[in-house]
Amino acid sequence: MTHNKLNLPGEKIDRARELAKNICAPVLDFIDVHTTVTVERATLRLLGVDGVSSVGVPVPNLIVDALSDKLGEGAAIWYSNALLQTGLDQSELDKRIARGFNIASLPMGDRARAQEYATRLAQRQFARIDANRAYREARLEEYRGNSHSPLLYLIVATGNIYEDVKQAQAAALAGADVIAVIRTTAQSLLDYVPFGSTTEGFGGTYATQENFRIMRRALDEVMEREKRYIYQTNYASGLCMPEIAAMGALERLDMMLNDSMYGILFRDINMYRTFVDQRFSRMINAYSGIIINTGEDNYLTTSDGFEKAYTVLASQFLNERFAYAAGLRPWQMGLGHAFEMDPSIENGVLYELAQAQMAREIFPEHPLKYMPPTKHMSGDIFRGLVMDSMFNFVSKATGQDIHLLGMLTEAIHTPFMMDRHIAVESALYVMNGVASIADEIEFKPDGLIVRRAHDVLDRTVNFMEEIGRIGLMESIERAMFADISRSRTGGKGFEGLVEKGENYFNPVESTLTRSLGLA
Amino acid sequence: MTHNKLNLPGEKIDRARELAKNICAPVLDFIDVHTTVTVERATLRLLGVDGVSSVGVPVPNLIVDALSDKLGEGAAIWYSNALLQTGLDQSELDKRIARGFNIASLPMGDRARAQEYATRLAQRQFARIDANRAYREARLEEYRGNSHSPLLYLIVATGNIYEDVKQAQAAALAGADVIAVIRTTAQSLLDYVPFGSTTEGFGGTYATQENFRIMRRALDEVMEREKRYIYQTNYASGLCMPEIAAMGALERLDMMLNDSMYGILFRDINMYRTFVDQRFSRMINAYSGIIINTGEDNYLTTSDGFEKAYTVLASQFLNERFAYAAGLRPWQMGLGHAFEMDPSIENGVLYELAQAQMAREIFPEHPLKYMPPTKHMSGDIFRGLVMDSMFNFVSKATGQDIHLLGMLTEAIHTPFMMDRHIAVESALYVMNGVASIADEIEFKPDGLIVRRAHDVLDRTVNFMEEIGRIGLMESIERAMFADISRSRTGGKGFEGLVEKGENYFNPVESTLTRSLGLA
Amino acid sequence: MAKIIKPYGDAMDDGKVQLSFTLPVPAGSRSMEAARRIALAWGFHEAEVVHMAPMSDEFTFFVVYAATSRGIDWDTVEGDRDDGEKPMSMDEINAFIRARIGRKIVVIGACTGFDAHTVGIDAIMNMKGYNHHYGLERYEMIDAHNLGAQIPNEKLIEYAETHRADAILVSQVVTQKDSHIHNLTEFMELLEAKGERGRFICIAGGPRISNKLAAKIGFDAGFGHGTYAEDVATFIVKKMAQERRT
Amino acid sequence: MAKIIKPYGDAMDDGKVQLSFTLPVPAGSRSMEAARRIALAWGFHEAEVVHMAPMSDEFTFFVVYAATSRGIDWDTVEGDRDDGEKPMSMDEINAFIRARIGRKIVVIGACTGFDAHTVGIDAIMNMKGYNHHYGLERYEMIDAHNLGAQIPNEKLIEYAETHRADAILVSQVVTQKDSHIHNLTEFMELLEAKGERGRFICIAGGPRISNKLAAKIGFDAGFGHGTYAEDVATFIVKKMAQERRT
Ligand code: B12
Ligand code: B12
Ligand SMILES: Cc1ncc(COP(=O)(O)O)c(C=O)c1O
Ligand SMILES: Cc1ncc(COP(=O)(O)O)c(C=O)c1O
Repeated sequence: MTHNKLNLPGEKIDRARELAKNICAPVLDFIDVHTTVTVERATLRLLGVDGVSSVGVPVPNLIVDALSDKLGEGAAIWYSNALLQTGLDQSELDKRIARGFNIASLPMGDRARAQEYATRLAQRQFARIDANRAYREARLEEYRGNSHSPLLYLIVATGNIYEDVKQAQAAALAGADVIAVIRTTAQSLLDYVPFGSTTEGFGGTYATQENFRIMRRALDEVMEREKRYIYQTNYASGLCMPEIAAMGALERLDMMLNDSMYGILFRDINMYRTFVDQRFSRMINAYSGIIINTGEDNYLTTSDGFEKAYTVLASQFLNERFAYAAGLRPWQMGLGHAFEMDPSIENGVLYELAQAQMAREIFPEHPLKYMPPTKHMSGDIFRGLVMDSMFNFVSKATGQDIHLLGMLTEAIHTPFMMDRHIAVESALYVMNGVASIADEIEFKPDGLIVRRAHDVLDRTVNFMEEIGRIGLMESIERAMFADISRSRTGGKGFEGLVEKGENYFNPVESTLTRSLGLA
Repeated sequence: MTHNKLNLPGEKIDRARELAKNICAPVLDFIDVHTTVTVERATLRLLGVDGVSSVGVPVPNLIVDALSDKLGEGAAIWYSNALLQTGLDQSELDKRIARGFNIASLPMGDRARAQEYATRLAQRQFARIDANRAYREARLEEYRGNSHSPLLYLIVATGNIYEDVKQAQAAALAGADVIAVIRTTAQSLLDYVPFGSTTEGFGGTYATQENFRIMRRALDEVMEREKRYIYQTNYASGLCMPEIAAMGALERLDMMLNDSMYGILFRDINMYRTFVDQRFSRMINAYSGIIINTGEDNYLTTSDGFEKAYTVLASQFLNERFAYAAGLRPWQMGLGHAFEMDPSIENGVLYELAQAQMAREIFPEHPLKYMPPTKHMSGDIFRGLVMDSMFNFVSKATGQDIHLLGMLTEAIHTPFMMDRHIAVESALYVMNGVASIADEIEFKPDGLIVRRAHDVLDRTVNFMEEIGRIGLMESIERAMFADISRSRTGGKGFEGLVEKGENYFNPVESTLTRSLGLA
Repeated sequence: MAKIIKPYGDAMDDGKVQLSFTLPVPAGSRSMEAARRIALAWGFHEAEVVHMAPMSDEFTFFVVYAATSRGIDWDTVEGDRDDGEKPMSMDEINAFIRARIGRKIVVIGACTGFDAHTVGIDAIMNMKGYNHHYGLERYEMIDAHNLGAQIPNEKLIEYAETHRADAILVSQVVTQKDSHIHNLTEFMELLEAKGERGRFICIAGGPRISNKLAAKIGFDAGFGHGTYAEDVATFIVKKMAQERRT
Repeated sequence: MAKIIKPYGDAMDDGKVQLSFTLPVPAGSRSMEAARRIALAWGFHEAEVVHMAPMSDEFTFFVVYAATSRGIDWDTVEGDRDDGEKPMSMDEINAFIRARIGRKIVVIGACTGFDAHTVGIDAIMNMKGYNHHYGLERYEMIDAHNLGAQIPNEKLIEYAETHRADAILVSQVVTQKDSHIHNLTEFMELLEAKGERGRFICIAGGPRISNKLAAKIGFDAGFGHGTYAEDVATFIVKKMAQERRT
């Protein structure tokens, strides 16, 4: 399926990977010695901390806020210390914290005992994650061969988890393999994760642990009826990316939107904060067998799809490098790209074909996530449907893995149920009609498809050489990605960045590091 | 563009052409010694006969009906004899005939003089046809490069020539290169051609010489505005195929639906009659530089598109053979085929691709006419639009020449103006997006595309061997085409078949034979 | 209590509808407003013209999304036929005929008038059938005669008389200018003029034929899009048994 | 005399319209009839349900073609703005500012509230512009400041005050739950509360913003889909000249 059609020069690809390594190295060094408020909150969640205050502040936030300057030691030890000192069981302690009890006010007891206790708490949650992973793998094995290829990925975005459930079930029955619940607008800018089930989102539904659970149950129901595994997806992204990764791990989500730079560029989140958060969130994803979906598609919504194709590939190399550094395996790296070329470009579809095939050949083991046309979709739903059809064709022709279905109403509203139905039906028609095409066609050597791919790769390497020279952070300041400039100390959440203290302790991190072989 | 991708065995193709020659030979022998009422009426039209009786019977019909048993001598000489005997000029004579004058009642005078006079009359009309052809060629040269490739072919079918004009102009402005005016239902079963401009058709508009003229003027107008030649198309088909060919030649039509067997199979017209008529009509088409469109697409509406693909190819070989025998050049042979595979077939689109490419390679110089999905179109206009898009894709990918645009409402109604608009817009998008694809892709040797083409060719040769053994007429009786059986002496119009007499004279035929090099 | 149903976009009763149409005016800001206004005139609200495209100097194409607050009462809606009733299989039908009628039944079919579409009637009658459902010719206990297309009504009736038909099947595919209604009505009038309406079970079919439409014209039943031979045969044999036409 | 316009399918005034919608009922003969009935209830006639597809056990999708006899009077339709008025070019605008205003003008823009869509406001303001139409930053006589997205209304107004803006451009792309209307209204209320409405020319824009909507909320103008910098700039400079804001 993924045999070589483009004859891309291996040494260029190797060079790009080497550059990615060099580019990421100083950032990884920085990451190693820092933690953030949300990393610590995620850690607490993975010790089993739960609950919310009467005004809706989650217990992990209460703890981390209370610890303030003690956070450099890690939150875990202070939490286990509180359990030991008070003799309360976890849920009692959490309730007391929710009512205002400040664990930082307790003196630190025997650190070794507290560490050991915290490690045990972590193990309990890891056991749950292990069980989730085993369950997923068993079902995938049981229903092997019943999924579509590529996986058909559909979004729901009603704002109300109970409406979402209806639409998600209908979508899955119609043929969707993956259901992504779009988050409410601006949740990425909240520095906490809302609690409980929610019915009032805006352009999407709050990502909460309870909502995850409700959707999981609904999708499992369809899975059993259809004998087809239904992947659940959400966003480990924004100011709480590690916490959402933790929640996803606990509730058996299967995929997470998770990008090493999206928050910086598209949400104006501080870059130091994002780099630290993305690594911890990815370690959790890696451990729980979650596939990440990176966000390269977003680049082409602000810059030109033809001109800036190389920024997508460069970002894929960087996302890949950061992902390796967090213990993700290639099969978990759903690198993103998109069909976003101006439809008036002559041979535009062929250039898309070239780029999609290029991604396929450069990342042969990765479950590439291919995004539909969005920017050039218009109120002309009929032309939009045809554009989506060419996208479906290109995806099948180049053996993509995760296929986000385009909606004919993309430029108008978040999908109606019937829009989704039309999307699934037409994708199934096209993909069935050209089922074996990836095996059947070859490209003319030195034709425009092959040349386009070579050209994008060349530009990518040049671009990355430049980044290598000036450094990643400087490149972001210079708007080299997505035509967006972000300053090092600007952006949201900078204040949540914390240097690790000498006696920093984090049993979740150490378990992850060890079991992912990152030590 | 049309280089070899399928590696089809040349000797099989040669064998099929040889078989076609053998199969058609006895039919051509039969044709040579017969004429029909409509051949004679077409001859009269090409001597300039025109007009209609008060009850709407065309003058050519009045003459031919009156001649009855004298028809074996050809109508031309009796008409020129009448001119000589009465001393009337043509239009006066035609008017008298329209009022009831019977030219057969006049004695035959000097045959040689009458023949010479008839020949002169024919020359006058041929001069007009020559001028038409020269005009077309000059405009095509002037606007060379401005047409789409493939030519985009759209139908209009309001029943009212004046509404047709509006819709045709809108279609041409939107991008159509070819406008076909669909005929009113059952005109093919009329053994005369209606007269004058008409506003009351049923599922189409009467083909009349005046309607041809009105549409020609309207299309020339758009041609000048758009600097793009707009081809006009009608049907030289049914019981009056030679007469319509004559009218088309006189009014500068550019294409004609014209098939050697369509009338037999789909209109239950007698086979002897059809064979004789098609040859004469084709000679006229050949002379006037008209491109014929054969009707192989129809086979797949009554039989299965996957199973019976070979009947299409066999019919193309026969149509080609009959066309050569009538003096048509390859560039005039718009052999038909269609995208009619059941959309639920896995790899169905690839099989279509295989067949379209096969037709391309077997008939490299012929302007292939590719028909859209019709049978499997349903009320699901959205899926229909996607099917049409894959058809558009396949057409561009295989370098077809004349591309009939599919309508998303095919299963519902004859096209609304907006349906046509959507069709043009989406074809232009797809064809622009994959503009160079025919040059860019190769097929895997021995893959399913290549194997499908070889298989269809094999079956075609076997099928034609069988026809060769039993004869074409017998094959038609045995329902070997389109699953439809027609008996030799059954069907409409049999009574209009006439054996040529010893002193049969036809100055139109002899001019055609001579100038087409058929003697 | 009435159960009012309304269109569903992405929330219950939001009333969302997609429309597309052409207006005979040139494209521009004014015609965009005209498209919105006409949707409001049809009783929609929140009408949004999401696309406008000129098709010529005089005609413009529009796509509109709008909402309606007008629903209908689901409890008052009756289907064209009972959704619950399942047809018998070919074998069951043959057995039913043997048991309840006791002889082969004769069914004559044709596509009438100028209508040349044979595929539909063939799907019902020919041996091979359609979509893996055998046609009536394959039924052991049915003597099926398919006359094909473009058959005049007179000829069809005459043939039915001579062959002592139990049921006549009339196919009509072309519906332009209501030609199907004219043809079917003419058929009924002819039959009634001859005083023979009671003699045959009369069934109409075609992609745009509904049971209701057929009944209104005087047929015993009408069958539309997606019909198979067993649907028709089940109807015929049950009706024959019920009316004791043995 | 009123000029009534109606949809055109393939003949003048045939009133043909295509509709698609979902009903919250299971697919079947009864819901097919419900789809037809609801189209009739909306005032259409000749409603034909050409497609029905189940989307789940509870929801069914329909495509309907129908005809309407209700048209509107073309003579009463007013466009969102005058179709005839053409914008000036960049050079003409610069010249106009020099001649009629005599100084550089200051334009501040942002996408407000939680709305993160910068591409639209960038298209109007950024140097490179959009579709080969330069943005305001490129205009010699315009001092353009693009604050980007997710800017609170307060912050935008403050910025406009400090930089002595002549015009403020507000972009709103997200329209769900009428968030654009809320945001734009809040902006106006803030400005009025400060008594500064008269100080700035206020312009709203976004794919679903019309001139009418913007005017209703109190803006001087609104610009929708397909706007270019010169459209906005033309409006601003003419208005400034007219109101003698020099
Ligand atoms: C194939 C076809 C043809 C073929 C017909 C070949 C043949 N021997 O049948 C050819 C190419 C000859 C043809 C010609 C024309 N066609 Co035509 N054709 C079609 C097409 C593509 C498919 C029809 C079909 O075969 N469907 C498959 C069968 C199985 O479905 P069905 O007919 O609906 O039958 C099912 C049911 O309805 C039911 N049924 C049908 N009859 C009966 C009878 C009984 C008793 C029962 C119980 C059930 C039953 O059971 C069947 C099985 O489920 C349709 C478009 C489409 N996709 O529907 C246009 C279509 C029907 N044709 C159309 C037209 C206008 C014509 C022409 C008049 C065009 C012209 N001006 O030349 C000509 C002339 C024909 C004429 N005089 O009637 C229009 C009709 C528009 C309308 N609503 O009035 C259509 C819709 C295309 C279009 N959009 O313009 N056509
Ligand atoms: C690109 C894009 C994004 C990018 C934005 C990147 C960026 N930095 O701008 C990303 C991926 C980040 C994004 C995110 C979201 N998006 Co978004 N996005 C789009 C998309 C695909 C294209 C928009 C675009 O760039 N158009 C091109 C520009 C040039 O056109 P324009 O904005 O209309 O601007 C023109 C005119 O309107 C006018 N104009 C615009 N502003 C102004 C201002 C003034 C003063 C003037 C004079 C003129 C003017 O001039 C411009 C040039 O002609 C649209 C779908 C589509 N095809 O339209 C969805 C779309 C707008 N997004 C949508 C949604 C819901 C979201 C999210 C809320 C989804 C979620 N729940 O996460 C998020 C969150 C964003 C938020 N908080 O606002 C919906 C909005 C639905 C609705 N009607 O409310 C859309 C329609 C997609 C959909 N069908 O769901 N999106
Ligand atoms: C990686 C990533 N995270 C998050 C989002 C969603 O945006 P928000 O930040 O509004 O959650 C996207 C959207 O495309 C994305 O690609
Ligand atoms: C060769 C040919 N003639 C004629 C027709 C049109 O049919 P009619 O016989 O009704 O004119 C077709 C339609 O497909 C055709 O292919």
